[in-house]
Amino acid sequence: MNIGVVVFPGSNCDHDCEYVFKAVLGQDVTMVWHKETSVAGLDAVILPGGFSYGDYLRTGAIARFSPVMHAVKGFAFEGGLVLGICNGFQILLEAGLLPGVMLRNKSLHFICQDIFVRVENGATPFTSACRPGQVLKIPIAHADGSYYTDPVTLAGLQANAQVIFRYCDAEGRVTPEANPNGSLDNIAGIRNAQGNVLGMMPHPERCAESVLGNEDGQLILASMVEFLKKRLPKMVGA
Amino acid sequence: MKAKIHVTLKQGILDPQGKAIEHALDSLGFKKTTNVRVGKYMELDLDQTDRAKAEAEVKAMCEKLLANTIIEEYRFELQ
Amino acid sequence: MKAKIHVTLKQGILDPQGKAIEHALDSLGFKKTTNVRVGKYMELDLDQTDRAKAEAEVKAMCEKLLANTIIEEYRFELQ
Amino acid sequence: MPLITKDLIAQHNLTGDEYQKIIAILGREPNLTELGMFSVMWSEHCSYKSSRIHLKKLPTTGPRVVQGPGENAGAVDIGEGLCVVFKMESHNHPSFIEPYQGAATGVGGILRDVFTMGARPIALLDSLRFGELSAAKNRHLMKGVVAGIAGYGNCMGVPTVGGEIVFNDIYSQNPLVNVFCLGIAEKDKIFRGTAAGVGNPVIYFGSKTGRDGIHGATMASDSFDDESEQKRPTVQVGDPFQEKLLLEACLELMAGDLLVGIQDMGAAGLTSSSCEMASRAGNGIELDLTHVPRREPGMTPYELMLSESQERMLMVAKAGKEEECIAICRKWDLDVAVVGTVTGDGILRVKDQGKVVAEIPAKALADDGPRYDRPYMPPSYQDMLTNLNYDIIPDVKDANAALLSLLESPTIASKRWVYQQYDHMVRTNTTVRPGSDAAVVRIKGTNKAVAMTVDCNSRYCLLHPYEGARIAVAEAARNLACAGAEPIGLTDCLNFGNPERPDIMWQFVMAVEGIKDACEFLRVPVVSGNVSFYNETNGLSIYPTPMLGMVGLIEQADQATTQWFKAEADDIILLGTAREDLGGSEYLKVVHAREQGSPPFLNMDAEQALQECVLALIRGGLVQSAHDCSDGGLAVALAESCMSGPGRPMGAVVKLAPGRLRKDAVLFGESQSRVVLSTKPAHRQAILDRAERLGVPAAVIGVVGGDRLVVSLGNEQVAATVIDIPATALYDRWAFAIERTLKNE
Ligand SMILES: Nc1ncnc2c1ncn2[C@@H]1O[C@H](COP(=O)(O)OP(=O)(O)O)[C@@H](O)[C@H]1O
Ligand SMILES: [Mg+2]
Repeated sequence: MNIGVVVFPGSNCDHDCEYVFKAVLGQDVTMVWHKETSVAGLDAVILPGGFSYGDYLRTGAIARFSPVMHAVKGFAFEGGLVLGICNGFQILLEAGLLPGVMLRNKSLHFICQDIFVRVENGATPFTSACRPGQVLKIPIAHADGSYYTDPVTLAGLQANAQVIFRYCDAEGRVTPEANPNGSLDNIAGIRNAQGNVLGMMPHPERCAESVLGNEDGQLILASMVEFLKKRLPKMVGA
Repeated sequence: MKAKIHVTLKQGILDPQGKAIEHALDSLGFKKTTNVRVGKYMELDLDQTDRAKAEAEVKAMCEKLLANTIIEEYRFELQ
Repeated sequence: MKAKIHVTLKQGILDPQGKAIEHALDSLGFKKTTNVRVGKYMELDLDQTDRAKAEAEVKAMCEKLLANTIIEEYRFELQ
Repeated sequence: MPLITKDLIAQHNLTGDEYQKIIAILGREPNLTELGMFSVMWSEHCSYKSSRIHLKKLPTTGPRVVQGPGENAGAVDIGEGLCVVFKMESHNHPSFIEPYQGAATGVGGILRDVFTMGARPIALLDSLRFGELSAAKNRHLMKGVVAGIAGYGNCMGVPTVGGEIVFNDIYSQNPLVNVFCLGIAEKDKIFRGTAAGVGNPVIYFGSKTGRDGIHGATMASDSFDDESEQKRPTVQVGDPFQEKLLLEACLELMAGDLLVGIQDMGAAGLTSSSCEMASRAGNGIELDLTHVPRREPGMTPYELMLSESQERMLMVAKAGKEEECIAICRKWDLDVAVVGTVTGDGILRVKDQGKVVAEIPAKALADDGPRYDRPYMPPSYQDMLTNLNYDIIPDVKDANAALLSLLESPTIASKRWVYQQYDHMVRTNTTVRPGSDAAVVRIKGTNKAVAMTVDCNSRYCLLHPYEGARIAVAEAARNLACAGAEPIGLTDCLNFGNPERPDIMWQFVMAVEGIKDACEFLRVPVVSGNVSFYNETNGLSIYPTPMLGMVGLIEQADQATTQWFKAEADDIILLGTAREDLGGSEYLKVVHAREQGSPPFLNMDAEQALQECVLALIRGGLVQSAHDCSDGGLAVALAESCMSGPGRPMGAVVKLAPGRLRKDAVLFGESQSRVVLSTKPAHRQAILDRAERLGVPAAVIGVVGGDRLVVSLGNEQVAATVIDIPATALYDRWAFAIERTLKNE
């Protein structure tokens, strides 16, 4: 597979994503400069975490106008797999590829720690390796991760099983105490209606190796690779 | 021409920053302060003498970039 | 009484946000925009009918909490 | 040109003699711009005029040293063609004036020092000192500083993996903000700040120049009084986004064959970067200020040469490569301009609009500043501090209560509230996160990892600067050993009061001697450092605080060890010996409100044996956890081992033989050279044998398990339980103490 990792000015998890797909999952990775106007030839696109454009004004607000985002939209529209992690999720929201906005964490602080999420939908290209309801331990690191949307949109997300991850405790209970940032409905990750675009605040690339003490993140990234292999049978083994 | 732009949260959208400030004011002894809301204020210079054009331009800036109209509203003056 | 408070960076203090926004506006095609400066705008309600007292109070809030007077200046209106 | 008056000279913090020296160098009176340039370069901050003759004594060489002091940062070989590049810096005064921006720009500065060497920064640590949190002002300072470090480091994508914070009212008027940064580079691709090659272009890139922080360097070399808070010099504002672009641009520039030398514009901005690069190469530089990108109109040469605007760099390119350099800078949206050329005459010549506005031998600015051998003498009160009659201090009655108060004293309490605000995982290298004796980051592409720690017990240093400094070195190395790392290099950040006072100078000289002796003994080279003098307000000086940042190497990343207990039924073994070391302890301060006595006794042979032993045991795979005893002594170390891990707090049952020692000395004394290990019972004997062979006292003192920490004192026959607390209660006190204090607003 050829996984594209977009590099915006201020991206800082770009190398981490590159490393995990290459060194851990053995895939090819192409770094895509934000001024590129095409993502042709890529099997999936990752919008990595970081502080694109310093997160000035609003997180993701300026990055969405990068030339590459036009191509990413086209790619998503044609069914290409797009994963936005943290800042990447924020960019997807600002770009309108996913509905809603990110508000400041309720503590108003940046939070870096392990949290738990429950896999609410295991039948997606991003979660097929997980059991439905499986609890993943996975780190977050953000200041603006409190997901918000209007009630109608929220109802739609719920009805279409578009809420993929919810913050929960170690036993999988979705409680207010397990919500680290005040996110609506404990939302940690959502996908679009077609199902090929996922945004998530937690960082799977930070917990995909035993030396880091946690491999839960691999389930998500490996799901993507598996999905792509099945979708592109002619490329397998090529 | 100079544009002065206010971007504020829409009514009903939670404003954790405003809340925190209210709380802090309270503990500083300003007990009677309520409904603190925090927004953004921006100033910029436009090299544009036609008022109508300037107006259209600033509106476009706000819609596209300066405000996220899902949660924010904006208003501006030109001088 | 309602207070409307503007907190802005002092002259000469670097405004990284303003700079980034200016750059973004430029690449969005708003080429003639310059001197973008970003500040804060706050509204709050005061349970105080005496104008002079309210004025003194808001001034104190700004000095103590709302503005960082080392790099920011503030102004406010009461309504 | 204004006449140079006595007042003007004084305002520039230059003495009459120094001014005469300037005249002698120039053969004429300086103009205002030149006076300003001399003033910043000859400030204490830039010239090290009071410290240099003493710093020279530090050991700076060793088989691994790639770059010692004198460059932007030190570099140490870690094998496989790689080296680590590291340094620590203070930003104390700016952080007191504006905590957020002061701390943020401190992070920005140290990051630039590291990546200007061609290294990619991979870890930050912060070492902070504030007054007690009972005062609102101190809470405000701490919140601002922590937010500033987070704001800058997080945005840069460099993890802040550890640090330390100590609270003491002596720092109320003079908090300390020291930041350590470590980067990784290929050993033969280290860049240096040199302006070699006459005719090579000098290129400015990064942010535009504004009127920020003019005279920051002289400010950092000045004491505070009540008016300083009012003075409000133009505060430097950091732009981490710009710095991130600068970082990527630098690494891209360095990957090509384009550069001769490069240096960041730190304190004293354009002046220091140009004259230091020129001086190192024995060359001159001719600058034309007309081309310097600027943020504000009407800036004078004086302002341009002295501005401390952040996120700026100066590079000397190979002739003919300027277009390539400029293209890379443009790619990263940076301002860039050719502002000068390297010359062969050794002169830093500054032109503006065709006119020469300054002309000074570069070496005179950078290296020929004044040197002082300032008088030093122990203060008259020193004996009063150390003489403590322990008979008047009653032994502990309620050890449970004493332990709990220690655990919730902010100096010992968990720093979770702080490090949760720091992204400590970005770059996916952090294998031991904040919360253990040392932080560990693995080095991708190898099996190796490096461990880092920052340490200094400034109360020990107050009571005995020489012993205190030796202990700081020993503790840093011990923290590394507990992580399974062998120390390979040290950086320091020496925070002291006014060096013109003989008592302060004495503290400084003694501390440097202490660092020297300990480093020589342990064979740890000092490869970089920083001195911050004049940390005093209204004549009250901080405790001497020679902060140390030590780096260790772990050959097998998966052998990195943490401090917390891992499993029920593991044996707990104590290495080392307890003595009656209550002097200067956290216990005396917290429980008896005394900061007195002699610091703990340190025997370097015993320390070295202990560290070798711990390392050997860890490398032999015999150890489950290792934690050194420091603040709060054995009882606190045991409690921390029970509850500092990521899982549920665990219990332990421990029995200690006090011998003739006081109870409080056994529990809370801070005897050096001690480590608490836990191990699978199967390895118990191997550990005891190994320790015996290495001459390290070792005793099985208990077992992990249950849900309480129970400690009893006695001999084989009779023992009395002195501590018995549920592990969760320990945890609640310790984990949330700082949060609780801050929430009281
Ligand atoms: N300012 C800080 N920033 C990040 N981590 C910190 C900070 N202060 C303390 N820590 C972390 O908390 C843990 C305990 O610190 P400390 O008690 O100073 O350790 P030690 O006594 O072993 O040197 C360490 O892992 C340290 O890195
Ligand atoms: Mg320790």
